[in-house]
Amino acid sequence: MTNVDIVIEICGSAGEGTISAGEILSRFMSSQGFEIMSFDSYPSEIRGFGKCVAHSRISNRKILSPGKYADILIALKDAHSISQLPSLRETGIVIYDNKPPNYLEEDKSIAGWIEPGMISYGVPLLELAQKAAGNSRGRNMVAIGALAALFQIDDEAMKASIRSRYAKKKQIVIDSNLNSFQEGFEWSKKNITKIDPYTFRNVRLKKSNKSRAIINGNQAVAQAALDSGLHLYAGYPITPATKIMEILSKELPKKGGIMIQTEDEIAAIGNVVGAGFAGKRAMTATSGPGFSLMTELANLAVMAEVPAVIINSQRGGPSTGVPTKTEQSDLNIALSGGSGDSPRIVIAPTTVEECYLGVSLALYLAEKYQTLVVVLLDFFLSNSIRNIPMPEPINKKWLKGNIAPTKTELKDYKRFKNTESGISPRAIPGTPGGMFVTTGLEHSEQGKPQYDRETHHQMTRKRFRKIQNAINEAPKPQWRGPKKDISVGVIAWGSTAGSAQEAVIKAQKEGIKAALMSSMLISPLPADSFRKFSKACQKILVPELNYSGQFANYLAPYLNRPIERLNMVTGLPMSAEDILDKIREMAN
Amino acid sequence: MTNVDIVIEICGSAGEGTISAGEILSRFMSSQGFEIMSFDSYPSEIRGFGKCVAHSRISNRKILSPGKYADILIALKDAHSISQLPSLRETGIVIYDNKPPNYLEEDKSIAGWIEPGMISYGVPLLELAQKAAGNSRGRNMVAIGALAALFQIDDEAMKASIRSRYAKKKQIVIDSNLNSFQEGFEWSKKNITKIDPYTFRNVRLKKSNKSRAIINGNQAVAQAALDSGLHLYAGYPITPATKIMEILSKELPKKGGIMIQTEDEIAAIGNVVGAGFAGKRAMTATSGPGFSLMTELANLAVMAEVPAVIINSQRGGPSTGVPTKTEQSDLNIALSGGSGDSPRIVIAPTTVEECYLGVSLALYLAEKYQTLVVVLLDFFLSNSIRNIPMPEPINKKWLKGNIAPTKTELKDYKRFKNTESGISPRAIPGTPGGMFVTTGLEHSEQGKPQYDRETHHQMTRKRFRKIQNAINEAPKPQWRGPKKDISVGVIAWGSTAGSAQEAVIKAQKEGIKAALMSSMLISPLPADSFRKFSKACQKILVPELNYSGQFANYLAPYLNRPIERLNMVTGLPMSAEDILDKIREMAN
Amino acid sequence: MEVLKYSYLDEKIDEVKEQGFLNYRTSELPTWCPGCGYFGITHAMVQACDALGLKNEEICVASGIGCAGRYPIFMKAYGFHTVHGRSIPIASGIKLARQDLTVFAVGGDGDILGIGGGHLPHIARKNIDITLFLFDNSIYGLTKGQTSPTTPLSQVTNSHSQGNPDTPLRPVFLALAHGASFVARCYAGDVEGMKNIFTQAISHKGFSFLHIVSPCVTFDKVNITWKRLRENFRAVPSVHDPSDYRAAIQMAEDPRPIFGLFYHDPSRQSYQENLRGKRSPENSKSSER
Amino acid sequence: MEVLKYSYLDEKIDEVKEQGFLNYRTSELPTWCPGCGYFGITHAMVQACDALGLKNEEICVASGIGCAGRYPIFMKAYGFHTVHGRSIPIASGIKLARQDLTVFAVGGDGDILGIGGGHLPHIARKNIDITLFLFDNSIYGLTKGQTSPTTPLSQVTNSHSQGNPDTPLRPVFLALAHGASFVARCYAGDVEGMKNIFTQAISHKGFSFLHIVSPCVTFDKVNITWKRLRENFRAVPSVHDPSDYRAAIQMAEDPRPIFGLFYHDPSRQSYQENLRGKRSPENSKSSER
Ligand SMILES: Cc1ncc(C[n+]2csc(CCOP(=O)(O)OP(=O)(O)O)c2C)c(N)n1
Ligand SMILES: Cc1ncc(C[n+]2csc(CCOP(=O)(O)OP(=O)(O)O)c2C)c(N)n1
Ligand code: SF4
Ligand code: SF4
Ligand SMILES: [Mg+2]
Ligand SMILES: [Mg+2]
Repeated sequence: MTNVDIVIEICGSAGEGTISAGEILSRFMSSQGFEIMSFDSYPSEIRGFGKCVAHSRISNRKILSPGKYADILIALKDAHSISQLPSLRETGIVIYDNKPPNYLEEDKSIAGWIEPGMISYGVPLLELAQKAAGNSRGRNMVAIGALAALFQIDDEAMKASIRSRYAKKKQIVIDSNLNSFQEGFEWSKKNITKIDPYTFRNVRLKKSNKSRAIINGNQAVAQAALDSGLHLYAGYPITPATKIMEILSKELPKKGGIMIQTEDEIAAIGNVVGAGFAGKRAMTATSGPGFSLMTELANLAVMAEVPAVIINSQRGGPSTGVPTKTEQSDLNIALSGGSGDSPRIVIAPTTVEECYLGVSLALYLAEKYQTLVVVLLDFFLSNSIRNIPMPEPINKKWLKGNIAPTKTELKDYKRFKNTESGISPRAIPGTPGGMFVTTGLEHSEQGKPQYDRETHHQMTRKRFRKIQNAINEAPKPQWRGPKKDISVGVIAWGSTAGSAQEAVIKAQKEGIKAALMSSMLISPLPADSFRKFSKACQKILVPELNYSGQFANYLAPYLNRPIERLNMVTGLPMSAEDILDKIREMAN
Repeated sequence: MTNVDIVIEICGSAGEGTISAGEILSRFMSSQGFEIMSFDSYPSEIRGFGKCVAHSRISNRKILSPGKYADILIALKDAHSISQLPSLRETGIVIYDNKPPNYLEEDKSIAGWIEPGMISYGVPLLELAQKAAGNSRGRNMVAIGALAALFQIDDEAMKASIRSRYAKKKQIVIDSNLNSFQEGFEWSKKNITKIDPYTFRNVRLKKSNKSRAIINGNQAVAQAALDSGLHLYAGYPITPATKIMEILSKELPKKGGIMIQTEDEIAAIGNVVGAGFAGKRAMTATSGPGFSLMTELANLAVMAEVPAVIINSQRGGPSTGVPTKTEQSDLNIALSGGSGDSPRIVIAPTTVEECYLGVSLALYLAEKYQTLVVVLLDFFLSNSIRNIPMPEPINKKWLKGNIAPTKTELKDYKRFKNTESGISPRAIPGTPGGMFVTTGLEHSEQGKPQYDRETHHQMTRKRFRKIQNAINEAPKPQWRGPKKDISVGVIAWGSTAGSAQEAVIKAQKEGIKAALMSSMLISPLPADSFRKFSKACQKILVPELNYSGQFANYLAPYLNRPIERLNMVTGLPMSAEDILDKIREMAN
Repeated sequence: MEVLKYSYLDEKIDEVKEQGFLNYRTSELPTWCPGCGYFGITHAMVQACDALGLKNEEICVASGIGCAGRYPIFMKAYGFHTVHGRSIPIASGIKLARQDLTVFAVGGDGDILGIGGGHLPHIARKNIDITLFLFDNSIYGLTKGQTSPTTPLSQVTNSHSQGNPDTPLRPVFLALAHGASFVARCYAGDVEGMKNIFTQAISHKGFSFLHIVSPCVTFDKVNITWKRLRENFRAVPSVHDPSDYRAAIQMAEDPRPIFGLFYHDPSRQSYQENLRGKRSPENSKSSER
Repeated sequence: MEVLKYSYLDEKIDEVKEQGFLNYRTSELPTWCPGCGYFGITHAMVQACDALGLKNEEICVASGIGCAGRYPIFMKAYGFHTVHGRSIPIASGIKLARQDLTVFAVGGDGDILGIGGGHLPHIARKNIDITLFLFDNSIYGLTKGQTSPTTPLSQVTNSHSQGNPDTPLRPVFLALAHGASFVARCYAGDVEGMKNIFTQAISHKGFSFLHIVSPCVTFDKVNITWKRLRENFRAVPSVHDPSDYRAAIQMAEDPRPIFGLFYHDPSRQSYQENLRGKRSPENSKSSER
C-alpha cells in the first residue's frame, strides 16, 4: 500500500473540453475514495481561444492547498501548455499530442520545450480522436484514456464515470466520448513504455470517502443559505458569484423562498435590507465591482440596525480587474467600505467547509446583532471543488436570532434602547404596538432623527459595542503548532490559510518552530487571541493575495510590532511552497 | 493697546435670523481689521424650530481654531441657549431676552440657568424689536445693538455694515434692521452697567486686514478650480458640498467651462472620468453618501489611468448620518474605497487657505499622475469663514500636467508603458496616431485586456509606484516645535490640525515638550517625515474626529508603535482645549 | 375640492383630532415649511388608510431622503427612512419578505426620478405590489432649491442661475412606458381627490404609481405654485376609460396638466402571483419583437 | 438585405480588407462566438464611419462591460472600455469636454437598461450629442446566459430555470418617452440597413438612440434567433414621417418587431447649444403641467 499525492493539470483552449475533462477526472477519483481539490482557471471572454487549465490535486490523505507544482501536465493545446510548463515539477510528466508533422507550427510544439529531467509521453490525440469519432472533439477523452493506461487507473470504472457525466446527452455523444477514451487507453497500453514512478494502484483508501458529495465554495454557500432559513435572495450576476444566484433560483422556491434578479447591485442590497427590516432572512452575493456599489446601502443597514448579509467573492481588482482570477483585495472595503464609522461583522471562510459554516453563522449574526455581515470568499474558494464531508447540520441556535421586545418593553418602546450589550429588542413589522421609524440619520433611542453631540457619540459607541460579543459566538481562532518560543508565526486569512497550514507543517518537519494563527471571524477581531499569539512569536508573517497587505495593515494597530508580509497578485492561489520559502528565509 | 481674542456665539431657532446676525458681526469685525474664524451650526431640516448657533472667534492675532468656549453668548431663544450654556466659559457673559413675565414659560428662561461667576445682561429684545419695527423679527439686530453698546463697538461703522448687508433689500427692511439695532444700542447704553472686562476698543489692528476677502472652504475650492483651468464640473447636490456646485454653475461658464448637474453621483464621476480621458480637467464634489456611490467609477480612473478629482466634504456618518455636523470619518474610503488594490492620491487641507492650494494641487497631480485624487474637506472646513489672505496665485507649473508621447513613442505606442517612474506618456483623443484603448480590466502596455500573472503583478506595482513621486511635489509635511526629545508628539490631519497646533503652542507655554506633525498629503504618505518625527517622540497622539481612529490606524503599519488616540464624534470641531487636556495627561 | 385647507395640518390639529385621523399620525410635528404641499398629501394618506381600515402595524412606509423622505417620521406605522433614491428597492424587499403588509414607497422628484430613476422601470415591469407616492415639487427641497428632473426648462434655481437647460421628464408618461399597472396624477391641494385615488391605488394588487404635484413654497415662487396650479387644474375627463392604455398615453403627452386616474389594469398579475406560477401569456405590455 | 453575410467577420477578413473598411479595425480578433450578431454590427459601424469619412483619432468609443462592451477593443479609435452600465455618463463626459470629437456609447441590454438604466432618461432629455449603440441580445452574454431586462417573459435562462417572471422593457418606447431626439431600431443581420441608419444617427446633432436587435447564438436558441428574426422582420413603413412623434409612439407600442427610423427631430438643440444660450421655448418634449 502506498500513499498518493499527485497534482494533474489539463491545459487547453476555451472550447476544447479542458474543463470537462478535469471534472470527469475529479469525480472519478472521488468515487474511488481519494480526496480531491480541483480548481479551474479560464479567461473571462465567452469565446476566443484563451487558455484554460483544469488543476486537480488527488491524494488519499487530507489536502490543505491546491499544490503549486503539477506532477502531470496534459497538453491539449501546445501554445498554452508551453506557458504552463513553469508550473510543472522539475521531474514532472507531460502527456502531449504527438501530431503528424504537417500539423506542427514551428516553436509551437511543446515537445521542444520539455526540460531534461521531465518525462514526456507523446500520444496522437488528434489522430485517435478522429479515428474514434470522426472529429477532433474527443481529444480530451483520448488524453484521459492515456492517463488511465499510464497510471493504472481502472478503465471500466472510469468509463462508468464518463457515462454518468454525459447521461443526459444523446447516445452518440456518450459513445464518441467512450470510444475516444478507449482509443487513448489502448493505444497507450500498447505503445508507451512507462518510465515514471507514479501510480494510482494499491492505495489505502477510506471507503467512507466514496460517497462524499462533490461541492465547491459557491455550492456550499447556497446550501448553507437553504439550510439556514433564507427567505429572500436578491442578486445581480457577476463572476465569481453568479452561480450562487443560479442555484438559489432553482432551490429557494422549493422551500417557499424567493430569488429575485434585480436591475443592479444597489437594488439587490436594497431588497435585502428591506426584507431584513421586515423580519426575514435575506442575502445577496456579488464581487468587488458590485460590492463597491452596495456600500452606501450596506451602511444604511449598519446605521438603521437592520440585518443584511453580503457574500463577496473576491476577484482581481481594482475596477473590472481580472474577473476570472483569484485575489484577496476586497478586505479594506469589507471592513470599512461606505462612508463614516460603520462597524460591521466580517467573516472570511478559509475552506469550502467553512463557506457553509460561515454563511449560516452570518445569517444568524446579522439577525441577532441587527447589522451588516460581509462574508468574504474569493474566486478560488468559490470554484475550488472538494469532496469533503459537509459540516454537521447547522447549529440549531443559529436558526433563530432575533430578540423581540417584551410586552413591558413595548409599553414605552425604544427600538434603539442603548442597552449594556448594545443590542436593542427589535419589533418586526406586524407587531401591534411596536411601530417605530428607523433611519439612516443619527437618531434617538426611539428612532427619531437627532443631531446633538451626546446622541451621535453614544449611538456610535453602541453600534461598535454591540458587535463585540460576536467574538464569543463564532468559532474560536485556530492556533496550530507550538504555543511558545515560536520562531516564525504565520497569520493567514481566507483561502490562504490552507496553504499556510501546509507550509507550517512542512516547516516544522524541517525543524523550524513555526505556528499558524487564523480566524474565520475577521471583524470584530478576536484581538486577544492574536495578541497572545503575537507575544509567543519572534517574527510574524502575514501572507495574502493582495499587493498592499490589507490584513497586515488591519492587524498593525492591534499588534504594534513589525510584521513581515508576503503579497502576491498573480491571480493564482498562494501555494504552500511560496509561504514555506518565506518561512525558511525568516527563520534564518 | 490691548489684544483681543473673543468668541461670540449667537444662539436661536432656525428662521430667527441667528445666522445672519453672526454673518453681519463677522463681516463687520473683518472690515475693522480683526482676524475672524466663524462657523455656523444648524439642523438639517429646512424648517422646524431646530437650534442654530453662529459661532465667531475674533482676534487681532492669528487664529488657529474656532475656540471651544464662548466668551459671550447671545441668547435669541432661551430653550436652545440653555443647552448651549455648557459651551460658555465659566466667567462668560450672557445677553438674553429680558421678556415681560407673561411671555415666560417655567424653567424656559435662561436667566434661571446662569451659573455663579457668569455675567448676564438682560435686554428686552422682543419689546425693543416691536417698538422699532412693529414685529418680533428684529430681535437679532437689537441684540447686536446691545453687543455694540456693551463692548464699545463703533455703532456708526456697524450700521454701515448692516446697510451693506441688506443693500439689495427694500428700504423698509433696511430701516427696520437699523432701527432695531439702534434701539438695542441705546437701551443698553442707558440701562446696563458694564461689569465685565471685555472690549473691542483700543486694539492694535493691521490695516491690511481690512481689505481681506471673506471666504469659506467651499468658496476657496471653487476659486481654486476656476484659477486652475477646470473645464468640467459635474455634480449632484449634497450637504456640505452643494455650494461648490452652485458657485461653479455661475462662474465656470464665464471662463468657457461647463457645470453639469447630473442625475446622481455615479453619473457625476462618470462625466469627470470621461472628460479626464478626453484630456480636460474635471472634478466633482460630494459628501460621504455620494462618495460611496462613486467608488466603483473612481477605481476605474485608477485602473485605466485617467485623471479624476473628487472633493469629499465629510459630515457625520455612517449612512445619511448627521448631514450638518462635522466629522473626519471618510478617510478609510478616501484611501481605499472601491474594490481591489487601488492606490490613489489623497489630499486633506488643514485650513481654508489649504483648500485653495489643495484643489489646485489635486487638479495638477491627477493630470500628471493620471489617476484619482481625493481631496478631503469636512463640514467645518467647508463652512468655516475666514478673512485670510488668499495664497499666492497658483504655481504656474501646476497648470499643465500631462505628459504627451513623443513622435518616436507614437511609432510603437504603448499607452501604458511600464516606465521607471510608472508614468506613461498619455495621448489625448484627437492626437493622430495615438489611438489606444483603455480598460478597467487588467491590461498590457498597449491597453489590451490581459490576465496572465506577470501582467497583473507588474501593472499593480506600476500603479502603486507612479504616485510615490507626488511626495516630492506636494508641500512638505509641517513639523512644528522641538526637533528632538519630544515628550508628546501630536500627529494631526485635516481641519483638526489647527486646533492641534494651538494646543501644542499652549502646552509648550506650560513647559511640556510638545510638537506637531501634519501633512496635507495623506496618500502617498510622506512616511520618512512621519517616521523621523515618531523617532523623536516619547509618545504619539493622534486626535481626530472619528470613532475608530482611522488616521491612527493608517499610520500604525508605518510607525509600528503604540499610538495614543483622541477620538470625538460629537459633530463639533475638535478644540485646542480638548487636545491640550490629553497632552497634559500624556505628559504626566 | 378645497384648496390649502389642510396644507398646514398642524395648525389644525384639533380639527383633525375630531375627525379621528390622528390614528395614523405620530406626535412628531412635521418639519416642513408652512404652506408646503406635503401637509395635504399627508392628510390624504391618513384618510385613505382610515377609509381602508388598515391596521397601523401592518403598514410599512419606506422613504428616500429629502423633504418628502421625512414622511414616515410623521406616520404611525412601521417606517423606514432609508437613503436617497432607494425607497423603491427597500419597499420591494419589504413586500417580497412580507406579503401580509401594506407597503408604501415615498420619495421626491429627485429621489425617484433622479438618483433613484434606475429602479422605476423595473418595479413597474415586475409589478411588485407596492404603492409609490412621488411627491413632485419640481425642485430639490431639502438641499435648498436646486434643479430637479422635473424642474421646468429655463427656471432659475440655485444650481442654474442662468436657468435650467434640461428638458424635464414626464413622470406619468414614463410610468406608462415602463408598464406600470396603476398610474395616476394627483394635486396636493385636493385632499378629497387624493384620498380617493390613494384608496384605489393601495387596493390595487400590483405596482401603483402616484404622481403628486405639490408646490414648494420656499424654493419655487414662479412655476409650480398654488396659484398657478389652481388656475390650471384640469381633471381627467369623466369619459376616460382607465383600462384604455393608448388613451392614457395620449393624455400623458398633453402639455397641460391633467389630474386623475390615467390607467388601471386590475387583471395584470403581481410579481408574487407570477412567481407562484399563475403566469398568463397576456401578462405583458412588452411589444417589441 | 443579406443576412449573416458578415456575421462572422474574421473568417471574411480578406474580403473585408479588399473593401477597405479595415481602416477602422484593430488587429485584435473579436472574442465573440462564431455567428454572434455583434460581428454584423461591427461591420456596419465601420462602414458608417467610412461613409462619413471620420478620422480615426477623432472618434471616441466608450463602452460598458459585457460581450457588447468589448467593442472598442476591436475598433481603431480612442477607446474606453469602462465599467458595467456607465458608457453613457463616460461618453457624455467625453463629449462635454471635447465637442470636436465624434462620440459613441456602446453597451448591452443589461448594461444600458439594467444597471445603467438610470442614465438613459437623462441623456435623452439633456440631448447630449452622442450616439448610443444598444447591442440588444435579450440576455446577459458575458456572464453566461442570465435573464436581461429585455428577455421575453417565460424564457428559460440560467438565472430563471422556471422561466423569466419579469415583463421585458421596450427600449424604443422608453427612448421616445424620455424625449430622445433620434430613435431607431436596427437588425444585426442587415448590415446595409444598419449602415444607413448609423450614418444618419452619427450625423444627428443631439442624442441618438440605436436599438440593435442581435441574436446571442450561444445563450438563446429559442427566442431572438437568426431564424425567427429573419422570419418576422418588418421595416418601418415608407410612409412613416420620422418627425411625427405620435406615430413613432404608436409604432413603438406595436407588439411585432419593426425596424427602421422611428423618430428624428433635427431641430432640437443639443445640450451644448442650449448652454450657449440658444434656448428656444419649444425645445421641450415635456408635456406635464
Ligand atoms: C447619495 C446622496 N446624494 C445626495 C444627497 C443629498 N440630498 C438629500 S435630499 C436631496 C434631494 C431632495 O430632493 P427631492 O428628492 O426632490 O425631495 P424634496 O426635498 O424636494 O422633497 C439630495 C440631493 C444624499 N442625502 N444622498
Ligand atoms: C458592477 C458590475 N456588476 C456586474 C458585473 C458582471 N457583468 C459583466 S457583463 C454583465 C452583463 C452583460 O450583459 P449585457 O450588458 O446584456 O451584455 P452582453 O454580454 O449580453 O453583450 C454583467 C452582469 C460587472 N462587471 N460589474
Ligand atoms: S423646502 Fe419646499 S418641499 Fe421642503 S418643506 Fe419647505 S416648502 Fe416643502
Ligand atoms: S455569448 Fe452571445 S453575445 Fe456573447 S459573443 Fe457569444 S453569441 Fe455573442
Ligand atoms: Mg423635490
Ligand atoms: Mg445582452
